Amino acid sequence: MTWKLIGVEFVVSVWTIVTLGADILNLPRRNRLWLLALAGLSLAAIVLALQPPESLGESFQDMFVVDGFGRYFKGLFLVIAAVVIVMTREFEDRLSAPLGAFYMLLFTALLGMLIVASVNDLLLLFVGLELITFSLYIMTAYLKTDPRSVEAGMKYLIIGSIASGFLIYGVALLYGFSGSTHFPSLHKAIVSGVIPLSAQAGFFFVLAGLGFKIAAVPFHLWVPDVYEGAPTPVVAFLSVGSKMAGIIALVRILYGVFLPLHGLWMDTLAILSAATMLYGNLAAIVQTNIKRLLGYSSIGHAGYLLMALSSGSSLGVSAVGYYLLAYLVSNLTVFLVIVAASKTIGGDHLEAYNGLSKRSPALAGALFLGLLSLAGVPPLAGFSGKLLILLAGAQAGQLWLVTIGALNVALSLYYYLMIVKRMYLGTPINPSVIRVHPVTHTTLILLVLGIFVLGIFQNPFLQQIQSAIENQQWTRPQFPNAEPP
Amino acid sequence: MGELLLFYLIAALMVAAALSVVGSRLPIYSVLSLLVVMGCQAVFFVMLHAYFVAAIQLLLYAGAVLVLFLFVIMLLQLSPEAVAYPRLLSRPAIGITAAFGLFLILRTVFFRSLAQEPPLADLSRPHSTVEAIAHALMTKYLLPFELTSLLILAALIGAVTLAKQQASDSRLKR
Amino acid sequence: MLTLTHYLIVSAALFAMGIAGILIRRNILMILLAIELMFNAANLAFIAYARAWADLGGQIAVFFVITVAAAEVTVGLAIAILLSRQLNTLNADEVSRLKG
Amino acid sequence: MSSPLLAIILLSPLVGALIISALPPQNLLGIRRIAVSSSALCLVCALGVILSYDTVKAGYQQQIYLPWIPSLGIGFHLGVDGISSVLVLLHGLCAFSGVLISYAITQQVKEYFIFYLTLIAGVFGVFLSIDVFFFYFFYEMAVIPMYPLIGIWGSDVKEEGVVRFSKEYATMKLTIYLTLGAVIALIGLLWLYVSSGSHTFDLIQMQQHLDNHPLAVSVQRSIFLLLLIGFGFIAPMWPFHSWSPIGHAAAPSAVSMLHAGVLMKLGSYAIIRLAIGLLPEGAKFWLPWVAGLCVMNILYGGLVAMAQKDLKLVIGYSSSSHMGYVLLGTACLTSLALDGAVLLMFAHGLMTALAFAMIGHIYDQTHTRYLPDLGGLAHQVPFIATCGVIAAMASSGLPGFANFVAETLVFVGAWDSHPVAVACGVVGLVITAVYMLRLVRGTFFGPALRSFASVRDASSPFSRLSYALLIGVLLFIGCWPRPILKIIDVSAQSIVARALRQHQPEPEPETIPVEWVKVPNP
Amino acid sequence: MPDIHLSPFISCLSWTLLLAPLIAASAIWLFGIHRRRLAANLALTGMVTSFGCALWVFDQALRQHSHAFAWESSVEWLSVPGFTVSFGVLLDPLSLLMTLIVTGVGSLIFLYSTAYMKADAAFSRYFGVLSLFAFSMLTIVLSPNWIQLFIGWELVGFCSYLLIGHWYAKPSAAEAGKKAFMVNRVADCGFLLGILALWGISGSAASERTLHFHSLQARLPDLIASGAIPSSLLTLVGLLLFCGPIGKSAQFPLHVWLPDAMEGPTPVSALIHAATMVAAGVYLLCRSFWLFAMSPVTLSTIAWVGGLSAILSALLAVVEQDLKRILAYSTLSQLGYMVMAVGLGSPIAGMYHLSTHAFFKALLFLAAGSVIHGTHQQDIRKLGALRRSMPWTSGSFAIGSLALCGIPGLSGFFSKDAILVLAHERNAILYWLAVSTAGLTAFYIGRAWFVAFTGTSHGTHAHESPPIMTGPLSILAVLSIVGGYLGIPHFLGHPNETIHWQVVFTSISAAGIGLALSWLIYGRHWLSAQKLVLALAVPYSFLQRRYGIDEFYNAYVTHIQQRFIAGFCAWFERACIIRIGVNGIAWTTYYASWLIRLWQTGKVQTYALTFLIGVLGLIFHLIRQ
Repeated sequence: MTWKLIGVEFVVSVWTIVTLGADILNLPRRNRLWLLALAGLSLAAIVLALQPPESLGESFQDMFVVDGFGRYFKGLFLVIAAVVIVMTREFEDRLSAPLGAFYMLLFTALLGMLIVASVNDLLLLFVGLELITFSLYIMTAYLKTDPRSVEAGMKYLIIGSIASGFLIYGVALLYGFSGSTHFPSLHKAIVSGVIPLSAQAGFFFVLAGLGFKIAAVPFHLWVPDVYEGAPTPVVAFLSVGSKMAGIIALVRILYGVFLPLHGLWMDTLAILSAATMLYGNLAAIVQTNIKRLLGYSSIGHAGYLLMALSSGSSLGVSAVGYYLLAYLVSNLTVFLVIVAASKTIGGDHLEAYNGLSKRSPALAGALFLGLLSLAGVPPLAGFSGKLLILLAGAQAGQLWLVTIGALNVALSLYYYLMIVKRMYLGTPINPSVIRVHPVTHTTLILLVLGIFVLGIFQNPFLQQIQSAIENQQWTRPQFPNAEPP
Repeated sequence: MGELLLFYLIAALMVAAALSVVGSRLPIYSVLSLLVVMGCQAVFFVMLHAYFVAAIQLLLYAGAVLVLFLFVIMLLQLSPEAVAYPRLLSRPAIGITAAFGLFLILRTVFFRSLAQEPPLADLSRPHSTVEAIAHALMTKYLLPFELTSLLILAALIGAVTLAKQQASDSRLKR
Repeated sequence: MLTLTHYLIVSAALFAMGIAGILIRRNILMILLAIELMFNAANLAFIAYARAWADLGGQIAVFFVITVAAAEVTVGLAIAILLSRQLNTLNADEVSRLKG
Repeated sequence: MSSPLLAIILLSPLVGALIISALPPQNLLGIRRIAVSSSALCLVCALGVILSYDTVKAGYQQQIYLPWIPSLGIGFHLGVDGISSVLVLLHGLCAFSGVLISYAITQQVKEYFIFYLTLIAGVFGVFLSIDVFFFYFFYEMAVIPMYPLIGIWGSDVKEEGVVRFSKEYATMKLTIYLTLGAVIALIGLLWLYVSSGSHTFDLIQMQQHLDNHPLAVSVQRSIFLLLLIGFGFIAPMWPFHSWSPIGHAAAPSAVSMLHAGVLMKLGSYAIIRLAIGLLPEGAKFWLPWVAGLCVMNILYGGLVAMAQKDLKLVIGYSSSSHMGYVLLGTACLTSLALDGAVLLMFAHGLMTALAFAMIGHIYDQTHTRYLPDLGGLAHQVPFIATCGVIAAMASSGLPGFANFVAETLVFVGAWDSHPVAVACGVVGLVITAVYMLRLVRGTFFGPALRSFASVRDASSPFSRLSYALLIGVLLFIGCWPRPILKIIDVSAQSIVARALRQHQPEPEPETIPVEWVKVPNP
Repeated sequence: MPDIHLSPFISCLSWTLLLAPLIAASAIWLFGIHRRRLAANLALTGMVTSFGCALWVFDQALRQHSHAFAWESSVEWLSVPGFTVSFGVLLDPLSLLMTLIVTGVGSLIFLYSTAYMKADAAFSRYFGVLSLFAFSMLTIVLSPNWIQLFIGWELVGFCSYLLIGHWYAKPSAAEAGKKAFMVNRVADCGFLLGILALWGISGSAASERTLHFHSLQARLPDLIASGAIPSSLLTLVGLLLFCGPIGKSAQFPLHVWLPDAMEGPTPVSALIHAATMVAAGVYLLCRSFWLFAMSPVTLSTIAWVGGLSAILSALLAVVEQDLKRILAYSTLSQLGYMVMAVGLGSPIAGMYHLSTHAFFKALLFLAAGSVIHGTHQQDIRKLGALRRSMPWTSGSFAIGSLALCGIPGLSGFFSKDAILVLAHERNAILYWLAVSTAGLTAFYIGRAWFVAFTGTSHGTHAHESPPIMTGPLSILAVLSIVGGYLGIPHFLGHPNETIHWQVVFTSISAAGIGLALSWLIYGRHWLSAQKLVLALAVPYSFLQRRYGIDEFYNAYVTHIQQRFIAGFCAWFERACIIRIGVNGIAWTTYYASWLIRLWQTGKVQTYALTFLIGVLGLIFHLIRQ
């Protein structure tokens, strides 16, 4: 057991207490709390960066594994959390409940995500996921006086609990099949023997539980409501972090454990992917609330991720890694603009965005680029991600799925452009200039830079991802029954 | 043979109680029926040689969770739900059908995979002693164990923050 | 002969009844209660399999499930209280402001 | 070999856009000067490219190669052959004169030029890329700036004062339409990449690979169809043309110039370069159908143009009609017709840019484009009227203009394989003359109207420069087409030869490489 | 040609001949657009240079065996493998004759224009276009191949468009220009197809395809003889090619543009619409006569179209009141003669008539221009007694008219007689048609003369034109008189023919009857014109409506072409493609979105149910076996 390996998680879990305590003790002023939170993240980042590459390994009797793949995503989680903290800073005067608790919950959720990134055991996965969702349940309902926030929290909790129920029941069935919840032993059992129906059912239950996390059709219905009702920083965290955690869990399970059963889940995932893409992008068209619209859009993006997952190839996993990175940058840009703008423009209704370009060219420009990147337009980040995913899909021979995916690009462009249209062609109700805080401004500039860099210079990042998954067992095609006869 | 008989008896009681949880109009009955379910489950745990877990089940579930439920039900003074018989193609009807379908599928799945299930192992050595469990929790399962503590902490702080009255909020706000 | 499958089928029944309860009850508290049934079904399956494999893992899993269930009830009830405070109802059908 | 001309062409507008974005929005002079100088630099380099093109060596020249994503076989590979060098020149001309025409823009000038220069760079990128990935990259990059350009600086299409198509509608339709086309083509390209098994997006390597390992005929046909439809959207092939006239009509004139002048050529260029260049069997199967469709383009487009009353709609539909000739030339698989098609792209681009510039001037001065409202403008704007007559004549294929040479080549080249289509094409020239003369007659001729007494001509040499440039090149090429045709022909020959080469595809079924073999459901 | 000794200058001069007007035109457009004198001088210099070169070459040709004279020089204008087009100069008797007419008559008319257009605001533009026209016409005339011919063909059409619409402020002028261009376009459509078809059949196994006149002539007969080309295809080619002359030489039924073209300035009508451009069709027929001659069907079609055009236009001229339009119909009618001559098998007769017609019709037009210049009036009913006020003009008009009538001794007599003789030999019906036309010609030109130049003045103030206008008139009058003695047929290689006395007698009597009738009706008022009109009301109104052909075309253009066909396409575009197709898909998507939205009921149990059904869907296939 090497404690070095869980350094990042350790820092983050310490910081849950630090932020809570700092708030109670009123050490920094309320409006300085975000600096404390950022300090914790920086510490965690430093620890992550200092983890020597050769220290990779497994801990807690193989329950927790630190590998390149996990480290890559841990880095992304820290970035997400940092941006969410910047958002929270913008948002804090709209949060009536104590801020310290909010940051604490943010850190517990982050901890859950970090755990999930390194998970090697179904039970740990369950606990990690629950840690994320519980924090998010509470954060969703954090605007206590806003009925919509409370309603969103309620819905999220109920559907989330159902998903947890299915997940844990599935874990139970898988445990029954292999006698262990440990990934390697499960994998061994799968490779070596006949897989009973009960284990297959368990697998699909787990799939459903994770489908809830990543907002795949038909486990997605909570998404728009929660996105609309929850505080915007939470929505950002939810849409990027929570989804990413779900995807990582899926990768770990599908590729680390169930890859030999590719034939079992490939088509299922492909169908789910198609349904998810179509549903998300279609339903977004008629929306009038920007957060709700982004909720549907995030469903659409889940569809793309599923497409890459269903390919069953290392290219698919690389594509997932790249896509998530691109999605992270673009989506956080969009949400940061929403947070920064919503206070002045009054609400999340699309009409409030009329003429934004005249009120704040910077915000409008960032939102423009973020939305176009989400749509997948070159030379922005989203394009590269989508292209990799479509390529992975095509390489897996799923041309019908690629077709649907490609057509969805055009479909999604429509509703993203509807927002652009309002910003650039609409006339503002109130032509006053929107002022943007320097911190937000700097973050936006960094994110937009990221959008461009990811859209143009794909190779360094792609290589990073490829080397991160290089040493995974799933990239070594070594299964005995995978050999051609 | 006696064991089998006991099993069927407890199983019948458990299913009946569960039905009552799902179906009774008065919330308080549901909670109390759940208590029965918990009890039956504890019996099953004992039958499966999981003595410590059985105790935890009774203590934690029956002792803490259900009390909490009762407390909230009292607090909110719930009225009995209006009886509405599910009509054909209404959501409850479809729900019941789907749930029954789920049961049937699971049943079929279990029967079909009967041959591949592990047989109940011979428990010659006592394996589920408190000590063994404690050891496992403190070694192999230390990480999830610590995480659950954070989970509980988060849930508690969250619940407190959420459920607190507005007046107290203003005091916290600085 | 009492086999594993006996327990599993009971657990399946419990699980199905839990989900049925979620679907047919109107009161949000009752929905939370039904969710407990689902978790219990999983617990039963875990213990049964643990018995079959003579493995501690299943029993430990039940610990975690119970903890999570308890936490879930805590948060759920807190939100339910907020809900009844804000919307004056606990009827799940009436909590439908967010839609479309 | 490693001359930096292509890189300069591609980067100059981007750098211009970057500099402009750093300038304060009040500094109109600086913004315009930077736009003009960056596009002028492009034009000069484009001239350099075409002048230095070695017709003896042929093939791709001035290549620049940077490995980009080696693991996927993607490289940043620039190069021009005869066809693309001509189109680069076309784009350089249109872009430069478009920037000059853009002096009429007075609102949000900074943003306008940023988007405009991005558009210019995107189109250059398509013509210069010989890597399929970057081809597509720039292709879509060129589509998107159209949205704000039309949406913000465009104008509604009105009839009798009633808005027929709003600019919001036009720009949304255009963007979605073109993106749809692009993604359909993308499906084809990905399929091609995967099924060729070449693991490279590099056009040259892919071509070599496909020469050695030709795809199965059925696969070629399917992919060709996808590419044809996808690129046909922007070409624009009937019946996928309806975005173009309305888009042109709603766009500000400089954007219409670039759009009708160059952007539409991307489609046919892509069909020539990718579809025909890589999929000979598909070409043999589908091109006769294209020949049929382009008759619809020519006749139908012309007839619809005849019924329009908005000047820009007339030119818009005429563009879709004229692109029919380009498609006809493309569809024949003879080097003569292909030469004609490419030259027609060039000539039509200049002609239509001229027409849109002229209409833009009229619209700026009179605030109407509605034919019944106009008349007698030759009294006030003799220079613009001259340009109008020249555009009309060039468009209807008057000898002396490059259009005539190109159309003749298309007809001659297509005569053997598609005489009926050629006959329809010749009839199309009559239709063109009908609506162009109607346009000239209705706008410029007739008694002077009092309401237009204050209308100003383009009188300064600077404002006449773009017109003069376009007309000059049209006339020069029309009078002396030999040099440019020689450049086009060396590349057209090789494309046609490749497409007509008799492949003997091996009957082995194409297997799609999946990294893990599927395990059957246990 | 080895046996011909040509001066080494001929290359230089022949290119100068072709390019001088182009250089003049470019110079005018570039530098002279605001300098009137410079423009006029440039144009005149260009034209006279050309004429001088033409004369010099003519001199060279006369020193050789004239009919065997041939010289060609060309540059490759367009060259891609499989298709080479050269641009060059082909000088042989035929083109030389035509060149002399174009440049000679052209020079006179340029000179005349400097005075006639003096007051015009767009003086420079006029000369610029006129010079361009001269170049284009020479391009046709000197063309060694079909493509160059087509290029010139189109360019003259364009110049004609600009010159007809010279006074574009006048709606009728603008419309007339448009009409001329359009009608020619329709004809050229067939012409171009003909050229393409010709190109299609011109290839043989041994040699590349070509459109060169000489190569074709050398190759095609062999190909036909070998059976490589079916005769029906040849007929088709011939007929398609004939479409060009129908349009350019304004034969029935595409004659409608020429009368309207009189909206242009009168010198333009003289040069383009009488002497040169409209004759280009005839020139083309003569140039490739061998090609048309290979298909009897084509040839007889040509003859009949010509004959019918001759008589039908002559009839129209009878009822026309506008002086220039009378001359225009007369031109149509005379062109009909020429076309008929070619159709009947004698291109030389056609060219002969073309030459003499160029002289006397240019004369008539310039005289008419002089009248218009002097009176600002061109309705003959409002003119009268010009004989006294404009003696030079009247004299030239009289000479031109007599030449047109075919009065013996004047140029028209010889050339028309050649055609009548030909018709007499070949086709009786066409012969009698031609004879009637001759009578009608005499009648209508007599009518014009008697109404406009004799009788009483209608109060219009008339004055004689300046010498710079009357000078060209005089020269042309002389040419009209002596045109028959210049030996034009001989120059073209035709042996002298004996006079066919019977035909001569018939034609003279027809002309005499026509003149006498017009004198009786309009000179002596022996018969009342009004009464005649009343008596012949039905045919008169039919003629006044120009056989209804214009009405038919107008109805076709406005109702069928514009409203029905184009309107239908525009409707289809809006209703089907945009509304149903594109917007339909957009709306479908929108409503699909709206429908999907209904799923999001906002009730959490619906979500749970969906979840459950989703799980059932996932695991259902497990129990399918």
